[in-house]
Amino acid sequence: MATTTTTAVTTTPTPDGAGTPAIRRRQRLLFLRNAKAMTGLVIIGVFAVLAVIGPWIAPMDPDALSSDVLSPPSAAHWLGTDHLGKDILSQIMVGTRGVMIVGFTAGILATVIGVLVGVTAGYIGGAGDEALSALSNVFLVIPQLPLIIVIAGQLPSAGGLTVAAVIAVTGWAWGARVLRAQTLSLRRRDFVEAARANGERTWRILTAEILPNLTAIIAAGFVGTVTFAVISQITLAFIGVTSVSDWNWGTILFWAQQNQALARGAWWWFAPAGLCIALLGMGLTLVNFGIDEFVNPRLRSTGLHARELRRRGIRPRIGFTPVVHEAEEGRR
Amino acid sequence: MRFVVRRGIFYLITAWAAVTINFVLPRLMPGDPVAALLAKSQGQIDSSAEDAIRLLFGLDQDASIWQQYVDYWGLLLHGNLGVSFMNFPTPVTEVIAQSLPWTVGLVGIATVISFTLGTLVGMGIGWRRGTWADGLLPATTFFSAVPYFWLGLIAIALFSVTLGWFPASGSYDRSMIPALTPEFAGSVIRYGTLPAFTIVLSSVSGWILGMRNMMVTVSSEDYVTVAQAKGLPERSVVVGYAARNAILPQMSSFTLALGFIVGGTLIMEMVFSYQGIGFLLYQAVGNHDYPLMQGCFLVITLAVLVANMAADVIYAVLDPRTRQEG
Amino acid sequence: MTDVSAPSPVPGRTPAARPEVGSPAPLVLSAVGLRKHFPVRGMRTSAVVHAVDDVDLDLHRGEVVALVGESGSGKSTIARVLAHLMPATGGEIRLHGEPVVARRRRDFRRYVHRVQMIFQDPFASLNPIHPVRYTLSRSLRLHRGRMPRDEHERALHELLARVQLTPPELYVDKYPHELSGGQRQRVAIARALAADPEVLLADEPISMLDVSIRLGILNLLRDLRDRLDIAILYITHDIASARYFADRTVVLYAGRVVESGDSESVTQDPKHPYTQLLIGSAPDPDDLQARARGARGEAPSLVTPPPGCRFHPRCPFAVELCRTAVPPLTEVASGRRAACWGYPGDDADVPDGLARPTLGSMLDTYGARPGREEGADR
Amino acid sequence: SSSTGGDDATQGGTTSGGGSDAVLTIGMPNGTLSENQNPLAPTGSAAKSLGYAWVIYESLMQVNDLHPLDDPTPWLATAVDWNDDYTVATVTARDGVSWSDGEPFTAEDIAFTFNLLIDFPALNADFPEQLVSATADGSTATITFSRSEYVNQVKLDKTVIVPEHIWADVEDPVTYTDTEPVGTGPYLLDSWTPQAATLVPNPDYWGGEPQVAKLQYSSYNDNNALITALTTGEAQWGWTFIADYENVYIAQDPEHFHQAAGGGFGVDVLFLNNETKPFNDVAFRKALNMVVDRAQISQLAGSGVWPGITSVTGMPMPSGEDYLASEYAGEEYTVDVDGAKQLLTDAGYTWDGSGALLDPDGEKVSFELTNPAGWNDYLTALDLIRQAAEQLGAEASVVPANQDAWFNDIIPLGNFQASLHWTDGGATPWNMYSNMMDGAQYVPLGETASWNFGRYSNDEVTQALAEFAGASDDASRQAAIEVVQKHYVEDVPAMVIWARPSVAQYSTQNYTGFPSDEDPYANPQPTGPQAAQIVMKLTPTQD
Amino acid sequence: MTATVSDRRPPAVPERTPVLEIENLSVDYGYDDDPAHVLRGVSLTLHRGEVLGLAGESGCGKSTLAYAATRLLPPPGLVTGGRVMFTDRDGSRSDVLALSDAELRAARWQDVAIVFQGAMNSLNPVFRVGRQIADGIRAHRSVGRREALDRAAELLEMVGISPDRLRDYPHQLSGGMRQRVMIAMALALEPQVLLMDEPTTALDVVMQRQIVEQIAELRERLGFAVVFITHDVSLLIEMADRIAIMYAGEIVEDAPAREIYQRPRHPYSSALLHSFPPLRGARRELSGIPGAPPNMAHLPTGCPFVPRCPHAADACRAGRPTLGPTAFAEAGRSVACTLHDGAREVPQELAQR
Ligand SMILES: Nc1ncnc2c1ncn2[C@@H]1O[C@H](COP(=O)(O)OP(=O)(O)OP(=O)(O)O)[C@@H](O)[C@H]1O
Ligand SMILES: Nc1ncnc2c1ncn2[C@@H]1O[C@H](COP(=O)(O)OP(=O)(O)OP(=O)(O)O)[C@@H](O)[C@H]1O
Ligand SMILES: [Mg+2]
Ligand SMILES: [Mg+2]
Repeated sequence: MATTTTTAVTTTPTPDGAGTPAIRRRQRLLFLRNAKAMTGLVIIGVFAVLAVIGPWIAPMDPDALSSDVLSPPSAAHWLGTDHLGKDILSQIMVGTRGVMIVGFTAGILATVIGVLVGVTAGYIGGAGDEALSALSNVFLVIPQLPLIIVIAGQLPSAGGLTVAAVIAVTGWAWGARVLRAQTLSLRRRDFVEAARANGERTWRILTAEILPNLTAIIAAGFVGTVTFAVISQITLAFIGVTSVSDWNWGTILFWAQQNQALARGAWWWFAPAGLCIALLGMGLTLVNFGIDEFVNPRLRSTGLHARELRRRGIRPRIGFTPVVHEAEEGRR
Repeated sequence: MRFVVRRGIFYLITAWAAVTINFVLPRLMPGDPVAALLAKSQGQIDSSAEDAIRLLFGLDQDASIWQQYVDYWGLLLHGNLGVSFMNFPTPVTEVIAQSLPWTVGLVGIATVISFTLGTLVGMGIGWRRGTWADGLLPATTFFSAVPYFWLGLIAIALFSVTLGWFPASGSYDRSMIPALTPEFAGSVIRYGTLPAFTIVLSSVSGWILGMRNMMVTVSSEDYVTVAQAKGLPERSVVVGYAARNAILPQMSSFTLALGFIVGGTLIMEMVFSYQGIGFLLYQAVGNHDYPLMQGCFLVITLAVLVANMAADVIYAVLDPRTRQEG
Repeated sequence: MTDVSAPSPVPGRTPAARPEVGSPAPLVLSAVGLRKHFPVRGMRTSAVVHAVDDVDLDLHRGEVVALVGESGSGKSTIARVLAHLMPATGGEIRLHGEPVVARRRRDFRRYVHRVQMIFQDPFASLNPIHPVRYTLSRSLRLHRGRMPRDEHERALHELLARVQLTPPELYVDKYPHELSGGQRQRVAIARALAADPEVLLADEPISMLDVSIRLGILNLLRDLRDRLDIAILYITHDIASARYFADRTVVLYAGRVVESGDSESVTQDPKHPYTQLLIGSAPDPDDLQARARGARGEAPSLVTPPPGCRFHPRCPFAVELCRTAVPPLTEVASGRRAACWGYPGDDADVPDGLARPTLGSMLDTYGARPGREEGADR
Repeated sequence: SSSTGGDDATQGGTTSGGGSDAVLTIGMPNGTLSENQNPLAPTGSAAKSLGYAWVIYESLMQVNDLHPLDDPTPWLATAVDWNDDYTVATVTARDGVSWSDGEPFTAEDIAFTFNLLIDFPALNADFPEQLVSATADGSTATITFSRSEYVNQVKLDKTVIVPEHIWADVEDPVTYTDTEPVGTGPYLLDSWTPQAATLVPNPDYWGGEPQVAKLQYSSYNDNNALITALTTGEAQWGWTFIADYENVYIAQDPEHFHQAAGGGFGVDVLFLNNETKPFNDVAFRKALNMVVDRAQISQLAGSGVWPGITSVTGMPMPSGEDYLASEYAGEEYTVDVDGAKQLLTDAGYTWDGSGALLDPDGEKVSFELTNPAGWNDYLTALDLIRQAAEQLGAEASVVPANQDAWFNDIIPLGNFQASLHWTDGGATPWNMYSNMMDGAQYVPLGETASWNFGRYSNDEVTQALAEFAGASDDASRQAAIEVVQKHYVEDVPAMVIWARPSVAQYSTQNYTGFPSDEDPYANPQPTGPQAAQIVMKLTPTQD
Repeated sequence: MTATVSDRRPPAVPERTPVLEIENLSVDYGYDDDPAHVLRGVSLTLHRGEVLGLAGESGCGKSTLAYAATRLLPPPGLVTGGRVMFTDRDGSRSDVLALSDAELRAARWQDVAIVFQGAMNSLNPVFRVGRQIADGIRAHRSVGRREALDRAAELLEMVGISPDRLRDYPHQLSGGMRQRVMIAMALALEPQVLLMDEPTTALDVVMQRQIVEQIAELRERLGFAVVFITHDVSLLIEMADRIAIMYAGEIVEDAPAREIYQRPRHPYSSALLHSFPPLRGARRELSGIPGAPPNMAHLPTGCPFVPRCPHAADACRAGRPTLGPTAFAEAGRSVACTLHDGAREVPQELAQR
């Protein structure tokens, strides 16, 4: 059975014995075995579900007034009410959709633009590269938040998708820059040259040979952009640049702040939305860690086995290989 | 040389494009400064004043946008950024000069602290990967994941309003006149502490993460193992060999971050009522103060461009490999 | 089920025994006066790396030409230029005597259909995210057009079988990281073969592999040459393998050809001082005597290459002539050419007043040792 | 040596015992400012926006916005006399006043100031194209207008006077930043920083030396920062909208913290588009008017800061009392859903099975309430109006608009069905009514209107408003305004929602004497000519 | 500058005192429950002043052995057993694997120095080479910066590099120079053992020869012992005194260089040493080694070479052969193969005398 591998000369060792399908599957699932990534995915999953069904399962209409004005959490209102007696829990649940839609739309858009510009620039090189780099540099140097404010202010009744588009338009440049650098290094890799020498067309080289190798960076960039978009959107809503009538967590905070929630001691109005944002942001970051550790074999095994290592009293260190005498006789 | 010239041309073109966008953007906004002024006053300024103000800003005669563009460049090349509408008739340069040092000072120091702290911590966890120190990461990411304003407002509610440890707003004691005295410096520090603290808190995790990942990558380089094999003291291995190389990409992000400082952190300035260019720009946008907007954009743009160039240079300085060619 | 060193179908047959002399096989690919300069990135303007200068190279049908020389002497550059992966600075590439201008995509594709390249590093030349099937299917699709499914599958298997990755089903769905170095190199070769090329440019196909795997690849290539009459350019550091495998050997030094001839005689009787140094430096456990010792010096800078013979700074026999004039590649024995003033040639080339050097033995100069215990197998 | 920070313990009291050398900090949410003390510039003047212009320069008279019909208090002028048709004002300059550089103040200065306004239209926001001439003769100055200025008397009274001997040499008073201001006022500029201006008493002030040892005008970046400053006692006087001010502000120090409201005729109006459905039908306008709960809106959306309108004439009380038509005396808004429904039924409206209101044409009644996104109190008010409309079965929705679009397209061109907007303040109800329903301001839909956004057109009203402005005797004025009131009540061309009086917050920790509900002697805000009057009334708190 | 190296063997072959004894060294890769047992009880003795060659297929664990013996194995490497006894000049012995961190630091470079495969990666790209040589010296000797640099210059000169290269950065040096800088650095403290992991693989033959000669010359002068790891068997045969052949994490044969080349006793050694074409002399038929190396994570119970061995028998699958004397009881040779147990007849090609 000649199904073994040699990792002979590569410096990044590929784990041996990835031959059998079972092991391969296990390797794919490795990502899920990563506790951080798993936690992150669960968090995002919960919010995603809320985004879909939130408006239906919300206990009440987030716009419905009630006589319980500014009341703290109670059985009737789990997260209390605002100054008009609106139910805050419902606002958060209904608002999740706006946040998620904007975050992910902006993330996807920005990633697509970034990939298009960055990868093209990195691959074609020469004048085209300079032009595209200049373009992304321009977008990079233009101050982002003010730009968003200007653009968002320019569009009539800036709704969720407009905001997403604006965030994407202003937020793709950094990703493009990173991708360009990476593509530049991939472009000279032998397997790309080999594809060229084999007569592959440029677009095919880009999409089939280069892009898949950028997955990790793209994914990390995507996660980063989503975080950025969520925070931007919420900040925009908070400073009142975008519509504050569509519920999202930023709008809740806007109303809370406008109505002195903190000074009035209405923590239930201010805290939950902020914590939701933090939770979502952390979820995204954790997934990002997961991607990192999954893609970078160096980060992988210790990351996975940290607890096990502590149990065995092994401290992995550079330059001082741990010695455990398991089947020992001759220790001093 | 050719390379330098090419980079130079590249930056010039970028600058030109950015300045042009900066010029066009405000003009794409609907509305005009006068309407904005009236909107802001909500009845405090009599509507009959509209024409007077229009006259004042010289908005009564229409020049074609192309003409305006040419004029703008003409003025720009003379270092004249025009007169702010909002702070009429103070020249834009003066208005900016009044805010910029504060932003640069506070955000700059906070960024430096954040970078230093983050890099040191990142160095530590990167080197001791797999120990308890790794647990620090998710904790720090919490602070970078919450929106800054939220953090800032809570910090104010907690440290200023409730505990009264720090002032809630301003750049220094308002009864003081800026001067180079220890009292004034003390006041600046006292007022800057809370904003700086929150900035550091919310940005440090990025540095930690970046440095940690680079440390992990660099630690597995042969030269680090060689340094260990040489029996060098741990400190010199970590600092001289691992961190010294890991910090290279970190430094270039840092340089870029320094460029972004000039853009200010609008939200910080808003929340802490700190005088700075971020809030100035925000106000200018709100008031359709085209000249001021353009001025701020220009300063910020140039700062980032310069930082970009500095990043090129810093890399060349820190990494001998890029210094020489042949 | 073999892995690395499938026995050659014609065991023990030496290349020298090929139907060579007399009626040379038709010329397939040739380079005339090939030149490649790279601009130097950096502060200095207009400096270039003279990676390849005035190289003539002929590849005949069914013939293996080895290109040897030290690191950085321009071997890979020649291969890449020949594969049209980068434009030449000067000179001409001819396919069947026709100058090749592959400006347009269609021309380029027609060209790569006939000239294929195998890259130096089997770990880098396969995209880690694609399984073997993808890599080979693409190549088949590009060079043989769209095929019915089962025909395609058959072609795929046939291809794998040709490089002795048998049974094909076992390999076709593997990812590069699941293959050993030798297996990867075979996949790379199979990819090139899918085009049914007339010329194979093999850039150090074995340098990354250990001895036992090396041998398997060499035997495979030799078999291909014999069965398919492909012309092969074999680039290597390993002179012994050139002797073992190649019909002719061309020695490169600092971007110029310094010697060429049939492999056996080039390795057994090197003419150019550099070739002597090279052969003399190669370890050979069977002959510990013939060894150039104490030679010092490094390859010259290619940005400002030495005038005259580029080897002169390291050549113990160099005289003024070597330092000023570039020696032409002249016939020094039957079928052997060397670029060294030390061999008689057309004196019209020699500038007035300068004398030709007198060559000695490189081994004598760099102290060959008196024999120790003689190898038992000599 | 002074007050800072958030701990009130170190504020005032301890520093100075009697408080006479305590600083009075006045806060404004104006962001970063540039040094500019020009009291005439219509914009860009830090002195004007923070308010310290009004303690350096002084106006001719002090007008109490809360009681506009009371005689103004003489200030720099001892008297302002108008001719019968209110086209010529004769101003008598106070004697014994000197500029802070020692030069005497004369009527020449008054005439000079008005001539500046004539010569530099950009400075002339109050009387555009109406000023004809200004001359001085001895101790009086005569100012001539091209038309009756009855409704603008207050503006004249509030005009601040600048010294001729300095301003005559100013090349361009429009761009003059006046960094070393010379005024007649009780305070002198001591220092200026982008964050704060500090003023010290003018020892030679004609009204005697002021008692507040130091004024510090601080600029905060936004309302929230100012609110924090006010609630922590860092700033002791200012004005901003504080939601739930009772708890947020006053409760922090009930003994010292106060909020006072001035009067005036500033109101916020729900403009109804009289020319499109459904508001082109007076019945529906009336019905909606009957179900809107102004008290609730005032309480929830206006946090009680903006007093709800009670009088059916829309006039805020008590300012409007003097003008109230006798037939409406005591007539107050009440919510009457049944009455409204009855009204609608009478007008031919019906309801479908699901309770949706159908107009006489059988169409569902629905409308949009538009206001700029982010305008917290307006949007909340609209939300409450929406809910009120739902009680009638009308389907309403709140549509947040882009602020610029609202300003440029929606409001002036009439591209809305209903929208909240303010009116000019003014000393009489004329501005308020004119802004809502003056036919002289009528332009067709799609053209730019500067007022009367709802396109109400009624010649009788137009006539009455013109009469009020031009009349020379109180009786005809009263008659005219009663006509207007009648039409306001019967036609409901727009709905006044709440009054927007001048509100101010102040702390009596260190100084007392601010205008209060008990003693409403002036508009309590620090940004207006009344500031000089107020600071002169302040005395250190005696504890 | 010529051949003073007439005979590479130290004259006093008989008095072979061990300097580094690796006993039963076991190494795992991976911290999970399914680690790869990369080294399984490897024992090897290095004598003072000798050159020990280590050869074997890619991935058989040569580098691992060198790094594990110095505890420089990077994560996820784990030493799971064995001892590495170092004998100092004064005869005192210590177990490298049992030293405390401080002791180990102190001992490193003084006693055992190591030269890595890729010289480019072994030098810190941001420090000048002079400094890099000097800081190794200063970590162990209390000398000033100047002195250390002087010594560095001396060392560079010793390996044939002009001392003004001290101020160069690694990237300014050619591959051969960098490798020599590494050697100079390794010799800075005159260590007693030099471990060299493929020090010449990346270089062309001319450069390779120069470096090999340099090492030979220096060893002559300084008398350190060398472990030389390479794929280039021909080179090894030429320069090593003794060669150990590794296969799948075990040493399968250990014998004097010429002995093992001319009279291999293990089937794998035999195949390996006849897989390269000769440069001179008669062309010979080359067979190579069929099959692929085993998967270190899941080794069969018996001899790991069984699937590729032409002489495999049932006995080979039963248990793992241990390193022992050859069937011919030759002194100084040992082999791990059931063929030498005496139970079977040794095939002819492994039985040359
Ligand atoms: N893209 C390039 N840009 C600049 N210089 C280059 C480039 N590619 C190669 N060179 C230079 O050209 C010369 C020849 O390089 P080439 O790769 O052809 O050498 P080689 O003989 O293949 O070496 P090796 O045996 O190490 O593979 C070298 O000096 C190299 O630095
Ligand atoms: N980090 C790792 N995780 C798992 N296995 C590893 C790791 N590093 C190395 N290995 C495995 O350990 C074995 C021995 O590796 P080592 O580097 O010692 O081989 P080598 O004999 O030096 O090979 P080469 O000749 O290619 O340098 C190989 O099979 C390799 O796959
Ligand atoms: Mg090459
Ligand atoms: Mg190795």
